[in-house]
Amino acid sequence: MPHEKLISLAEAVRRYTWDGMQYASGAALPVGSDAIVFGRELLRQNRKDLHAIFHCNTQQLNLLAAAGAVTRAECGFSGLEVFGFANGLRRAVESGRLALEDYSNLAIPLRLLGGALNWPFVPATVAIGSDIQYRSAFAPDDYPAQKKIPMVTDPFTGKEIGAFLPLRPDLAAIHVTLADPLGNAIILGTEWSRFELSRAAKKVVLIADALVDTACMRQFPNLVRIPDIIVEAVVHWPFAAWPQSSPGMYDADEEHMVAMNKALATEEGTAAYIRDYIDGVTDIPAYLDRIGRDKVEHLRRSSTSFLLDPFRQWLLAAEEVAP
Amino acid sequence: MPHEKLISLAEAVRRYTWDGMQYASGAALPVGSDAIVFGRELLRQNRKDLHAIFHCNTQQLNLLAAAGAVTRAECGFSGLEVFGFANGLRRAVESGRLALEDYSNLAIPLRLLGGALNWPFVPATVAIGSDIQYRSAFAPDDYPAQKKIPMVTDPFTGKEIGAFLPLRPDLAAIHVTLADPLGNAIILGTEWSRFELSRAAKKVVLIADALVDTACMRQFPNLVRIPDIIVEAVVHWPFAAWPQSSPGMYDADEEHMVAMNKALATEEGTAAYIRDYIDGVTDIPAYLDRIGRDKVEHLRRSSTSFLLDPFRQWLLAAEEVAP
Amino acid sequence: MSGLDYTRQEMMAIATGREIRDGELAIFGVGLSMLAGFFAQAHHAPNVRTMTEGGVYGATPVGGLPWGIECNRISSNATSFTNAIDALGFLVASGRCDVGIIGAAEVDKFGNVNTTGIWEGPIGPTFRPPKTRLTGAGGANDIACGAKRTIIMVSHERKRFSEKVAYISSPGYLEGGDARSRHGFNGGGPAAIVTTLGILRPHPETREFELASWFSFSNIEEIKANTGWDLKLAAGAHEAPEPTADELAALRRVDETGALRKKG
Amino acid sequence: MSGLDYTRQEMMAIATGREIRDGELAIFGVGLSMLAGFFAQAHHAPNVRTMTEGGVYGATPVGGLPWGIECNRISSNATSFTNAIDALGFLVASGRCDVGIIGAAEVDKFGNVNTTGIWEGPIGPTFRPPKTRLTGAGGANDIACGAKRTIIMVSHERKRFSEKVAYISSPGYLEGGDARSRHGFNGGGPAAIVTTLGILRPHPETREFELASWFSFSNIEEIKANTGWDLKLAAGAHEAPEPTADELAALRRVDETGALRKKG
Repeated sequence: MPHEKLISLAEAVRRYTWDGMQYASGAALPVGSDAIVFGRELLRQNRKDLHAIFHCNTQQLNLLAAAGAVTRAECGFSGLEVFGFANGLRRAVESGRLALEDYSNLAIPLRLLGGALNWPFVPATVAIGSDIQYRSAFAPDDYPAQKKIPMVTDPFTGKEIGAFLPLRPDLAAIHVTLADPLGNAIILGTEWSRFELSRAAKKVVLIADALVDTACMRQFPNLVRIPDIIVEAVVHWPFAAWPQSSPGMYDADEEHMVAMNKALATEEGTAAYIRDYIDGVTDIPAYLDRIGRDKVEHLRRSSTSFLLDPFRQWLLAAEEVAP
Repeated sequence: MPHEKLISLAEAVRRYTWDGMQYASGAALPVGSDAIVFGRELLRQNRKDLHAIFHCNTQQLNLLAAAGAVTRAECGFSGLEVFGFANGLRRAVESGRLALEDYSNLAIPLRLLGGALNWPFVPATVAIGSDIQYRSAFAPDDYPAQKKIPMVTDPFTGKEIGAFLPLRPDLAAIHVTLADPLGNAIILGTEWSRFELSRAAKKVVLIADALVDTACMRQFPNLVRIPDIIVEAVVHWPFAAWPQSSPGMYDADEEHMVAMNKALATEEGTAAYIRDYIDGVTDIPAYLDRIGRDKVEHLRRSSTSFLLDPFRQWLLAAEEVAP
Repeated sequence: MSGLDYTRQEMMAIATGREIRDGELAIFGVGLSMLAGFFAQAHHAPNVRTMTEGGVYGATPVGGLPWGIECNRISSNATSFTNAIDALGFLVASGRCDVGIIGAAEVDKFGNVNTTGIWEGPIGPTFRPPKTRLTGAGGANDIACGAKRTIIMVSHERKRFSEKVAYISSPGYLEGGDARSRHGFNGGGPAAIVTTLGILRPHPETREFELASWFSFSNIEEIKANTGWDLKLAAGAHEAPEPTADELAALRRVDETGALRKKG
Repeated sequence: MSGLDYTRQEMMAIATGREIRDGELAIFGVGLSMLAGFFAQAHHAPNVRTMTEGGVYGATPVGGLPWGIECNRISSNATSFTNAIDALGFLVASGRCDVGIIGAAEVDKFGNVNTTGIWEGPIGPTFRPPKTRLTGAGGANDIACGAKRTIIMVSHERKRFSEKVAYISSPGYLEGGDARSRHGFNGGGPAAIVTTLGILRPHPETREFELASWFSFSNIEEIKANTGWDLKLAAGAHEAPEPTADELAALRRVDETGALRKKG
């Protein structure tokens, strides 16, 4: 019988992360379904010199960058959508503390696809012919950059197109809506690139808003886009993407989105944010208290709640799921 | 408001097919979820000289090849799994009437992926170094074949790998479990390559075992892997894959699988099969009569029936769905 | 003058929406671009086939402008959720998407877009950090490379309209002429730059953007003064029609929280 | 002799299953290969992570051997259905899959497999149609290229064991030695050919397959007589252990319709 994979957040970070690693996370566009609680624990355990692979920047990368935990990052988009520029990331880039290698929102998932297939390169018809190709933050003196997105000759026509380097991050911490204790996962909302990321990463840890019985997976196998056989561990953590949203589960906390980004604009604000929202907030009850129980109930009343209805009968209660 | 796209099977074939076209179908492995009713109608309308793109051979390709409607085919697998060799296809190949270009079961969906992305070529780390690369039925005198799977130089390492030619079929007739009248589709069971095929084909016609209200799609948007915006038309046809299976809907008709393949082994048997099971079987009641109403009920009692349960409340009754 | 009261932002959204034709496959970003696109759907393009770069299909925003593509305000009535490779790759980079609307922090006379950063002076041979880091290219680069045509929406200020952008995040016509054809793009390039003051369109050969239309509240001189290159007048340049009552009503149904109504 | 009554097919399935180790990521085809794999799971490899090339995960066959990978007998208790690129690409061609079991109509001394056709004599420079067309490569080529190791299952008849196959559908060690390394494969090649008479393994340098084990009911001479090349004896060649009562019971639980029990 397959093993259960439920472990605590702290244990997951202890076991699967190290200074200097290639860490992939983020998930569904800048302000949704981000495994940010994993990033909060990375800070509690003082991980540093991370090489972040984020399809898009999120509040997680914004926070890790603000806190000085990331020295290299690769992104397709580095803002916070209508919440504006990501102040923590921006500060780290502008100061030169963090080298941000720019790609596009299609380039990153194609690089993950190439990593998943173990291709040596991926054909590129986007992100070429622009400064995304010619400028490299990882090789700033190489201009126009020759190694970031080199050209490859199509053997059928002799024409040249670009070639992306595939991505194979050491670890992906992936936010999912529902997981079972074996590591099967259901995502509600756009997958964005979580399917490809789960296959490209060397190891996968799921961060699930809720746990369900495996019978749920057998009822909806076509929804299980991340199967247990590629998952190392499952961390259950409600409101794991807060202050960002999780379709079917909760809305974004717009007030905290703004306040958090404002805090990350300065060293002092970042220190205060870490003191107030990260240090000591090590278990789920303390975390929900910190969000505010009223706020939690408010955010849960999402217009997307109906998306969860077909799965509610299989939700596991808290006492069934303690690792 | 988006248009409804329900049309009759005969109208779909009249409108979207022509002699000599690249026709893609098949679907989920040799003996499941095959849009074979579309192939039956192709024969009724006497389409010929088809260039068939089938990820795997199915009873549909077996039938079309037996009837002489296909002159070129590209496949990853050309048998019928435990039902053995595909006698109709085999006869056409052995006689030289049909040029069968061999690929592998990964090569075909990667070629569809490349077509969907409009890449000029697709990196190949399979189907190379073997006679799949060196032998071409479409260019039989080119040996070792230079143009079927040429080599491409990886610009990062200078090493060579193979390159597949992308596929962009003129039409894909895709079997789906459930569709709504707008053209949104839910697949139960492995997708095999229907996701990539639906994006690679220039036009897509859905062949749906059952129709559901669009409310079903809004309840399960993550299951809607083929959205209406890429679909030309929807044909409703129960038991559309018979004698093959459709998970959640019906089992394979093992008796007919064997009998049909036996019939296709000869010219005479093929003529008799077309006379008995195709000519004149032009509407759904006649079709279900031909299968046998008892057989229909028997096949419907599948061990996978529970997979349909979450969707039953949205099924549209026959009188609601007449095009 | 029509006598209707509307803002420059509303005019820009309506002028952008007019570029979208019924039945087209269209991709919208978040914010203004989405309002312009859904205005077109509400007004004259009911069969426009819309998507976002996350692979969200069949959705219309409810309860206000989404704060992101993943926002629950657009996830709550979708018919399909797929993924980024599907939307940006299969449907956009492939050349299949008819039209995409993108924004810009800075645009140049060949329609190249910078959303990556602001440097003091040219970047130079070493890629030094920008003085002000912006958001990066996101999906706009993929739309700029792959969509059959793009519409660029940008607030008309001189600092945003440069002879040459400091960094090309999303390619327009590059150095002009047929420069795009040297690359493997599947898309055609920008068809228009729609601003808070007017509409610029590319010369058919040089691909330099020229003033094609001004709005009733702006004029040629004001637009030239707010453009960082020597803006030429396109053949047939004319004043753009004012919003009709129907257009304005449709826009305001879409912009239910009044994001565009603040006079600026 | 153990005194147990079993068939050659059952011995082949058990010998194949013994090649599968607990915890491995494994891909099985339809038929014999699936029985051998699920026997391993039922007997000594409870944590084997199984898949089929359709991207069917977490399933065990119910109600008899599936007649296909898409069969409802294996679709009825899966935990996940994805697709072919996922299973054959991300998990197999990538080099990630530990072991795959494939079949063969014809195999040669370097473990190259033909499942494409039977020609009279060599094909020659023109690719003429085969006298007998077989099934083609299917997923076996992808497994042969990408899996860390493959196990080939084949009925031991002289016509199936050739000096050189007429057509390489799925590559073994090609011309032997390090010939595989000239190609871009991510996988390691065949670790064993398990037959109805014994087990062949590749020489560590030449990669020519040699007789490593015979079964209690067969012997070296019989095997050599049924092999189309001059079969060498591997260092340490020995008789394979007979099935234990536990093994046989486990296999028969999996093979509930007795597909392997017909004496052949």
